[in-house]
Amino acid sequence: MRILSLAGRRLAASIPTLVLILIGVFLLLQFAPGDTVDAMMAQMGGGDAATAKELRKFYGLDLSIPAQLGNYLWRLVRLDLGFSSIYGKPVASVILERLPPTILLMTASLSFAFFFGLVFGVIAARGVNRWPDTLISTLGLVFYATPSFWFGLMAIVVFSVYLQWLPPGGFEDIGTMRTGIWRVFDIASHLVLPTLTLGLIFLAIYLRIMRASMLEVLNLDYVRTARAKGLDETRVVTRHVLRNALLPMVTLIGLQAGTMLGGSVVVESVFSLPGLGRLAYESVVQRDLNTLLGIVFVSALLVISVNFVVDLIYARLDPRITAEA
Amino acid sequence: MSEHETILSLDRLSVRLPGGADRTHALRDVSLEIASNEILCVVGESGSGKSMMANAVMRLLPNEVTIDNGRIMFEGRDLCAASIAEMREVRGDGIAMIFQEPMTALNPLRTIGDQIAEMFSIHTDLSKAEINTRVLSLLADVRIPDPKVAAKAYPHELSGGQRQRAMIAMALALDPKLLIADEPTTALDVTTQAQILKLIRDLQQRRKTAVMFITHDFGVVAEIADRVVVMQHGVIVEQGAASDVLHHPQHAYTRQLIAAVPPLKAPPPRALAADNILTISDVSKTYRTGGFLGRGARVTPAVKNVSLALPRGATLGIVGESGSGKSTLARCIVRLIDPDTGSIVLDGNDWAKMSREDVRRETQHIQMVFQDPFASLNPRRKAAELVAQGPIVHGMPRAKAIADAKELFALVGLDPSAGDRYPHEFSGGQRQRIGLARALALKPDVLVADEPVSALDVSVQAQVLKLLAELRQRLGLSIVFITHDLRVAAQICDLVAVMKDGAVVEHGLAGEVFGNPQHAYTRALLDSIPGGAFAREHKV
Amino acid sequence: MDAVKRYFRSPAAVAGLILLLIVIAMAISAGWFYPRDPLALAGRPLVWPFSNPRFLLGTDNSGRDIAAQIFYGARISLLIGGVATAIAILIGILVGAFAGYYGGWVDNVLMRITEAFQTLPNFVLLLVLVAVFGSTLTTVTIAVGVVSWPAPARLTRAEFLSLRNREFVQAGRTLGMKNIQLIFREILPNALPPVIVYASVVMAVAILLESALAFLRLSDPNVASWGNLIGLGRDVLRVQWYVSAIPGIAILVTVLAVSLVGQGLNDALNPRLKGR
Amino acid sequence: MDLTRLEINRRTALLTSAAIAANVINPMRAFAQETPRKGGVFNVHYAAEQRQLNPSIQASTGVYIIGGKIQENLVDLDANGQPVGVLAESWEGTPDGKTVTFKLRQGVTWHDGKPFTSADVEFTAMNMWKKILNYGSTLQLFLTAVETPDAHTAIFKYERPMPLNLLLRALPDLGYVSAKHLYENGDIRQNPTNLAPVGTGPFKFVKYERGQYIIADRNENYWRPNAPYLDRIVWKVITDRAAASAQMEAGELHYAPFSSLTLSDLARLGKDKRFIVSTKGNEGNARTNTLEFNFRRKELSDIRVRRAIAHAINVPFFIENFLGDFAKLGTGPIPSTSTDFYPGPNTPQYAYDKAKAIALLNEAGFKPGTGGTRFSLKLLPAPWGEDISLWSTFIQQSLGEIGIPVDIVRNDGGGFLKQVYDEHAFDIATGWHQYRNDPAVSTTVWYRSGQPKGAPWTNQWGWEDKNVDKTIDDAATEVDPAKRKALYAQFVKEVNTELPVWMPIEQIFLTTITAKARNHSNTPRWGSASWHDLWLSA
Repeated sequence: MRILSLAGRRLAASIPTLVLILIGVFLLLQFAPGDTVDAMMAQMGGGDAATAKELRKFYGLDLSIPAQLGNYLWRLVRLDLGFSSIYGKPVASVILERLPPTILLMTASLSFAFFFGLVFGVIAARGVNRWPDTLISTLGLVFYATPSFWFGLMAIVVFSVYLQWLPPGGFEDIGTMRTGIWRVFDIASHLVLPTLTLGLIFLAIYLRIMRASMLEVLNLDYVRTARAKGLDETRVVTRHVLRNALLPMVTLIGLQAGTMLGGSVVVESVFSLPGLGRLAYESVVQRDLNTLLGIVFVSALLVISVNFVVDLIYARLDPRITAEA
Repeated sequence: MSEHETILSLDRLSVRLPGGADRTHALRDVSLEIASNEILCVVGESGSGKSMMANAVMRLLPNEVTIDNGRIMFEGRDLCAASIAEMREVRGDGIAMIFQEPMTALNPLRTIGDQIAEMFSIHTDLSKAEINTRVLSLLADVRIPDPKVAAKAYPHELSGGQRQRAMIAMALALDPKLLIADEPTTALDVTTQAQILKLIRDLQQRRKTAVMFITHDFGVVAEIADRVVVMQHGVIVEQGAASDVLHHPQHAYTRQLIAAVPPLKAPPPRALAADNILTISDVSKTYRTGGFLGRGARVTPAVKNVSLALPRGATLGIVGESGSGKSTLARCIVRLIDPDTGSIVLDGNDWAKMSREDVRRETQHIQMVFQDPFASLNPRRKAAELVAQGPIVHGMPRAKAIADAKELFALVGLDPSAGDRYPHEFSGGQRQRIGLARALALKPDVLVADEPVSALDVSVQAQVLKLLAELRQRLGLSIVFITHDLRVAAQICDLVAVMKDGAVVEHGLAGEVFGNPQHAYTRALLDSIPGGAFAREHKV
Repeated sequence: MDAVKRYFRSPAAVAGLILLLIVIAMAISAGWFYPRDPLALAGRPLVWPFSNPRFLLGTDNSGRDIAAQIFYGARISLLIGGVATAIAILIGILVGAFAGYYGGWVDNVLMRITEAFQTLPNFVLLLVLVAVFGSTLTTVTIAVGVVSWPAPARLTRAEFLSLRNREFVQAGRTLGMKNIQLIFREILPNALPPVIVYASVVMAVAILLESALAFLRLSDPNVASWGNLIGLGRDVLRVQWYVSAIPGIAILVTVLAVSLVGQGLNDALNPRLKGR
Repeated sequence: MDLTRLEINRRTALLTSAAIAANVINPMRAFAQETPRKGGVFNVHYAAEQRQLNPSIQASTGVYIIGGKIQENLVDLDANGQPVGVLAESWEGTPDGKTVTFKLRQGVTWHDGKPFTSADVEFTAMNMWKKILNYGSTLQLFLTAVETPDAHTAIFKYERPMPLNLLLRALPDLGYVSAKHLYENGDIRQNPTNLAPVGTGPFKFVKYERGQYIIADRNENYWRPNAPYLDRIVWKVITDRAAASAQMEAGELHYAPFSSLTLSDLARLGKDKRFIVSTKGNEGNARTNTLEFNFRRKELSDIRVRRAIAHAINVPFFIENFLGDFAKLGTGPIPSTSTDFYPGPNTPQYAYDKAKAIALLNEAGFKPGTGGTRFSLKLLPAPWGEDISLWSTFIQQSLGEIGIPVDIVRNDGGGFLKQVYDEHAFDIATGWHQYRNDPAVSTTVWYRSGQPKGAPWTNQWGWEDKNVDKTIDDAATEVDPAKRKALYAQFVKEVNTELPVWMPIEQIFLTTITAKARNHSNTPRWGSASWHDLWLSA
C-alpha cells in the first residue's frame, strides 16, 4: 500500500507539469503562420475568401487567444479534447484510432531494447576490457550513431524489396481481411522492421547504462562479502549484482518514454504506420491545433503513466524507497 | 582438535602491486602463525598492508594485484596454489571474514535472514526449514534483539551495531576454523564498539575459533589481543604476546605508535581567564524533513536548549557519540545552520539574532576547521589560494593575501613554497594544517574545530594536536573542540561537556569530568574505552 | 597531465579522435576542394558514384555533386551540433545549478519545468518550434538546443545536490563568500567534468535531430546538410539508393566519433570505472 | 560556368524516355476479343488524405479518385473528350445562353434505395455548387434558379449568358450530384455523409479507417446493366512515395494515379512489363508549373527583369534531364492538350538566352554589386509535388548564375497559402496551375484583377491590366464557340507579353497501372471517372 501512495503522490505532482505543457504549446502555436483553414484550403485545391471566413468562425478561430485558451482548458477538464478540423471528428476518437499502433510499436521496441540491452550489458561487464566488451561497446556506439530513418529506409530496401521477406510498410494487410491469429501474425510481420528501427538507439543506450551500472555494483562492498561467503561468480551476479544493477535501468525507462514517442514520429512516417507520431507530424503540418494539443495531452499522460509504473517497479525492487518516503 | 594447534601459517608471503603505485610490494616476506582458540591482532597505520594480507589469505585481491611468492598454509593445503573451486569451498566454510563498513557490507535489497541462509544453501544441503531454525539460533547467539523480526528486516532498517552482529552471525554460520575481522569496530560508536568486542571475545572462546583481528587502535589491541603483530609498509616489524609488545615494545616504530596514543589521564589544568568570550544560552535546533502538506513529517530534535560558556583563551571540548547533536551545535555557533531558539553571544553581540548578511560581514571573528581532510579543500584550487580566499573575500588585495598565506604556511609547519601545489598532492595531516591556516588567515577570536583529527592516523593525530596547543598558546586562541574520542578530548581540552541525544548531561573541568564522572552516561562512555588500564596511563 | 595519458591509452578513444579530426578537416577544407556553391547544378542528375571522374561520389536528383555536399554538410552538422550543444549545456547548467544549490521552491519550480520539457516528446516540440519559427539554419539550431537542455540540467542538479553540502563549500560559506561566488567559483568547477563529458551525448543527439528534421523536409533547404541529402535521396531510394546511403554513413561516422571521444573523456576523467 | 557546356550524357537520357514512349503508344495491346471477367479487388494508392470525400462540395483530384466512383455527375467526357450524359440523358440550351434544360435519367436509385429526382439536382446546384464548391461558385455565379417541372427535368436559369460548351466542359468536374434527403438539414460541410458518401454510382461506400484505407463494394442495383465488373475497390493511404512503389512491385497495389510515385520509380516501372506507365487517360487533368512574380518588389515590377529571369532558365534542359518525358515545353496558361482552346505555339515565348538575360538586367539598371550580386530574391515553393522542389532548386541554381541569389523559404501547406496568397510575403513563388478543360474554370482567375485577398491560386501579384480583364470577361460570357476561342487566343498573347506569371512547363499526370487491368484510361479524366467498365483479367 505504501508504494501506491508514494506513486500516487508522484502522479499528483505531475499534474502541474501537464498543465504547463498544454498552455506552453497552445501559446506557441499561436505564432505559427497560417491556420488550419489555410491548410484545409490547400488540401481542397482552392476556395474563396468568403468560405474561409465562415470556416474560421465555425472553428472558433476568430475569438481572442485567451478566450480560445480558456474554453479549451474548460473543455479539457471535462476530458473533451475538442473537435479536429482536418479529420472532422472529435479529437479523442481520432487519437484512440491512432493509439494502438503507437502503443504496440513502443512496447515492442522498449521490451526489445531493454531485454537485449540487459543481456549484452551483462556480457560486456563480465568480460570487461576483453574482446566481448570492446565488440559490444563499439557495436552499441554504432547503433547509437545510426540515424533511425536512414536505418529504416535501408532496411526496407534490403528486407522488403530485395529479399521480399517483410512488408515494406503499413500496419496490416488491408486487402485480404484476416481475422484472429492470422491477423496477429500479419500485424507482427508489419511491425518487425519498425520495432528494430525504433528500438536500435534505445538498445545502445540501455546497453551502455547496464554495462556502467554492472561495473559500478561489482565494485561495491557487499559483492566482496558475497564472494567471501564462497559464492561462485555466476551466482554472485545473478543473486546479488543483477537486481541492484537494474535500478538505473528501470529509472531510464521513465526518462526514455518521452524520447521514444518522439522517435516514433520519424519511424512511423518511414514505415507509413498510422500512429500518434505521424498524426503529430500531420497535425503540425495541417495546423490542427486541437489534435496537436490532444496528442501532447495523451503523450504526456502516456509518459506520466509509464513513470507511475516505473515508480511502482522501483519501489518493489528497492525496499529503501518505501521507508524513506 | 588440541588446545593450540596452528590453523593458519603464512611463510614469507609477498604481494606485488601494479606499476604506478607508491611502492613495489604491498607485502614483503610476511611470516606469521595463528593457532586455534586465539585472537591475533594485526596492528599498523593505514597503508601498512594489513587489509591486503587479509584479502590475500581469502584470495580476494583486486585482479592486477598478485601474490608473487610465499605460501599460505591452511589445513595442510597451500591456498596460493589452490584452484578457484577449492578456494570457493574454503571461503565461508573454512575461513570467514567480516568487514569494516557495516553500512555497505550487506546487500541492501535482500533481508538479513535471506543473506545468512545463503551461507547454508551454498555449503550444505540442509532443508529450508532446518536452515531457518539455524539462522534464528545464530541471530540469538549474537544477541540481536528479537531474531524473528531481524531476520525479515532489510539492512537499512538496522543500526550499525546490529548490522555488524548480523555480519558476525553470517561469518560464524558454518563454524569456520578461522575468522578474519578487518577493522570491524572502527566505524562504530565507542559504546557499540565495546559490546561488539565483548561479543567477538565471547564467541571466540566458546567456539575455540582462531581470529585474525586487524585494527589501527592500540586500545582495541590492549582490550582483546592474545598475540600482536605490528606492521609498517608491508613488513612485520615486531610480533609477540600482547602484554610484552604493549608494555615492552622492542622496535622503535612500535614505541613511537604507542607513544602517539593519547592517554585518558588529563594533563594538569591550566589557569582559565575570568571573562567568557563566548556564551551559549539554551540554544536548540529541530530538523523537520519530508512530510506532505505538514502531515507525516519526521521531526528530530537535534539540539535541546544547550547552555555553555567558553572562557577567553580556553578550549571547551564537546564530546558525545554520533547523533548526540555535537556537530549541529558547532554549525549553529558558526551560523552554517540557524538555531531555532537561544542566543550565542560573542564579544557582546548575539550571533543567533544577526541577519545572514551581517553574519557574512562579521564572519572573521569566528572560523571553523573541518573533519575530512579530503573533502574540506576545493580540489580545483592551489593551496596558497585556498588560504588567501578568506582575506580576499573581505577586501584584502590579492598579492598581500597570498604573501600572508605563505607566512601562515610556516606558522602551521608547512613548507611555504608548497603554496602552488594542489590539495591532492598533500597528505591527510598536511591538508588539515592547510585547513587550519585558512581558518587563521582571518585572525579569528574563536576557532570551532569539528573532529579535526578523527580522520587521521594516530601518529599524525598527535602532531596536529601538538600544533593546535602551540598555536593556542602563541595566538591566545579560544577553541570549541568537538570530538567523539574522549582520549583526544582529555589531551587538549580545559573544559569538557558531554552531550547525549541533543542535551548536555555533564560539563566541567576535564580532569574532574574524566577523574570522577557524575552522570551514569559519562561513566558508561569512559568504561567503553578499549584497553582498560593500558588506556588509563601507559608510560613508555 | 595523466588524464591525457589515460585518454590516449584506450584505442577506441583514439579512433574516435581521429575520425572527428577527419570530419573537422573535411569541414575546413570544403571551400578549398569545392570552391563552387555545393547546391549549384554540377551535372546530370543521378550519376552513379565512381562512374564519372568529375563526380567521385556521383550526383543527386538535383544534379548536385554529392561529394561537395558531404564536405559542406560536415560544416553544417558540426555547426548545428556544436552551437545547439552549447545552448543546451548553458541553459542546463544555469537551471541545474540554481535548482541544485538553492533547493526548496526554486528547485521545485525549475524541476517542474524540466519535467514538462522531458514529458513532452522532444521531437514533437521540435516540430512545433520549427513550424512556428520557420526552418532557417538559426531557428533549427536554436530549436534543437532548446529541446535538449533538460538532460544536462538534471545532471548538473545532481552534481550540485551532492557537492552543495561538501565541507569545502561550507568552509567557503564560513569565509563569508556570497552564494553567487560559492556557485560559480567553488561548486561549478567541480561539477563541470561530468557535464562536459555529457556534452558529447547532447551533440550526438543534436546532429541526429537535425538530420531527422531535414529528412522530413523541415530543415533549411538553402543549406547543404546531410539530412537534406538523405531526404532528397528518399524519392530515388529504390534505384539510386546511394544518394541516401552516403550521407547516412557520414552522419553515422560523425556521431560515432563524437560518442567515442565523449566516452574516452569520461574514462580518462574518472579512471575508477575503467580501472578493473 | 555556363550550363550548356555541362557534360551531358545524351545517350542515357534518351534511353529512358524511349522506353517509356514505346509504352505510351500502344498501351492498349489487343484485348478486343477477351470477355470481361466479373469480380476481383482493385487496390488504389491514395497519396494525400482529404478532409472529406464528397465531390459536390470539393473540386480536387484527391476527392474524385474516391467520390467519382460513388457519386455520379450530370455529364462526363467520352473516349475522345466529348461530353456524354451520365445522370442527364439529354440537354439543350436556348440561343440567348440563359437557359439550359437537362432531361434526367429514369429508374436511377441512391445507394440507400431512395429514387434520384430533379429535386436532388436543384438542391445540389443551388446549395453546393453555387455556395461551397471551389471554382463552382465562380462558374455558377449568375445561376439564379433551377426549375423542376417534373421529377426528371431540371432547367438551369442564368442571369447572364452561360456558353453551353463551357458548362458541358465544366460539369464533369463541377457537376457531381448529392442526395437532397441526406443534406437538406444541418450544415452541409459538417454532414457525416461527407465521410461516408452516398451516391448513385457503380460502387457503394463500405468503410473508412482514417490514415489507413477506404473500401467500396459493387453497387448491386446500379442503373447500367451488369456493371460494374469489380467486386471491391480498396484505396490504401500511403504517404511515402518510395513505400508505395515497393507495394506496387509486391503486387499489393494495382493503380497509382496522378503521378503519385517518384519520377525515378515511374521511369523504372515503365520498363517493367507487369505495369503500364502512361499519360493516357489524364488529358483532362493537365497542369503547368508556374513562376509567380510579386510586383510589390520594385525589381520585379520592371518587365525587363521578369523577361530576363525567364530567359535565364534553361527549361528544355531541365525538362529533359529532370522530368524526362513526363513534361513538355509550355507555351502559356492554356496547355496544348486543350484541343478546343489551345491558341497554338506562336504566342510571345522566352527561349533560354543567358546573354540576353544579363543584357536586360543591365539595361534595367541592376548592375552586379559586391560578389556579383545584383539583388536577391525569396522563392516560396509549394510543398507538394517532387517536380516543384526540383524546379525551385533549378530556378535557384539558374538565377544564381546571373547574379541573383535565391533563398528558398520552405513552408507547409497552410503556411505557403497564407504567405503567398494572403500576406503576399514572397518575391517569387512556384507551384501548380490546374487547367480544368475550360480557361474560365480555374485559369483566368490567375490573371483577372480584383481577386479577394487570401483566395489561393488567383491573381495576388499586385498587378492589374484593364484590357486583360476586359478580354477575360468578354470570353467568359461569349456564346459563340469560335469567337470564344479567338478571345482566349488574344488573352494568351496579352498575358505572355506582360508576363505577370510565367508558365514554362506543361505536364500531364501519369498513370501507373497493372497490365492485368482492362478498359482502363479510356476517358480524358479516367482517374476521376466511375470505372463502371473496369475489370481485371485473371
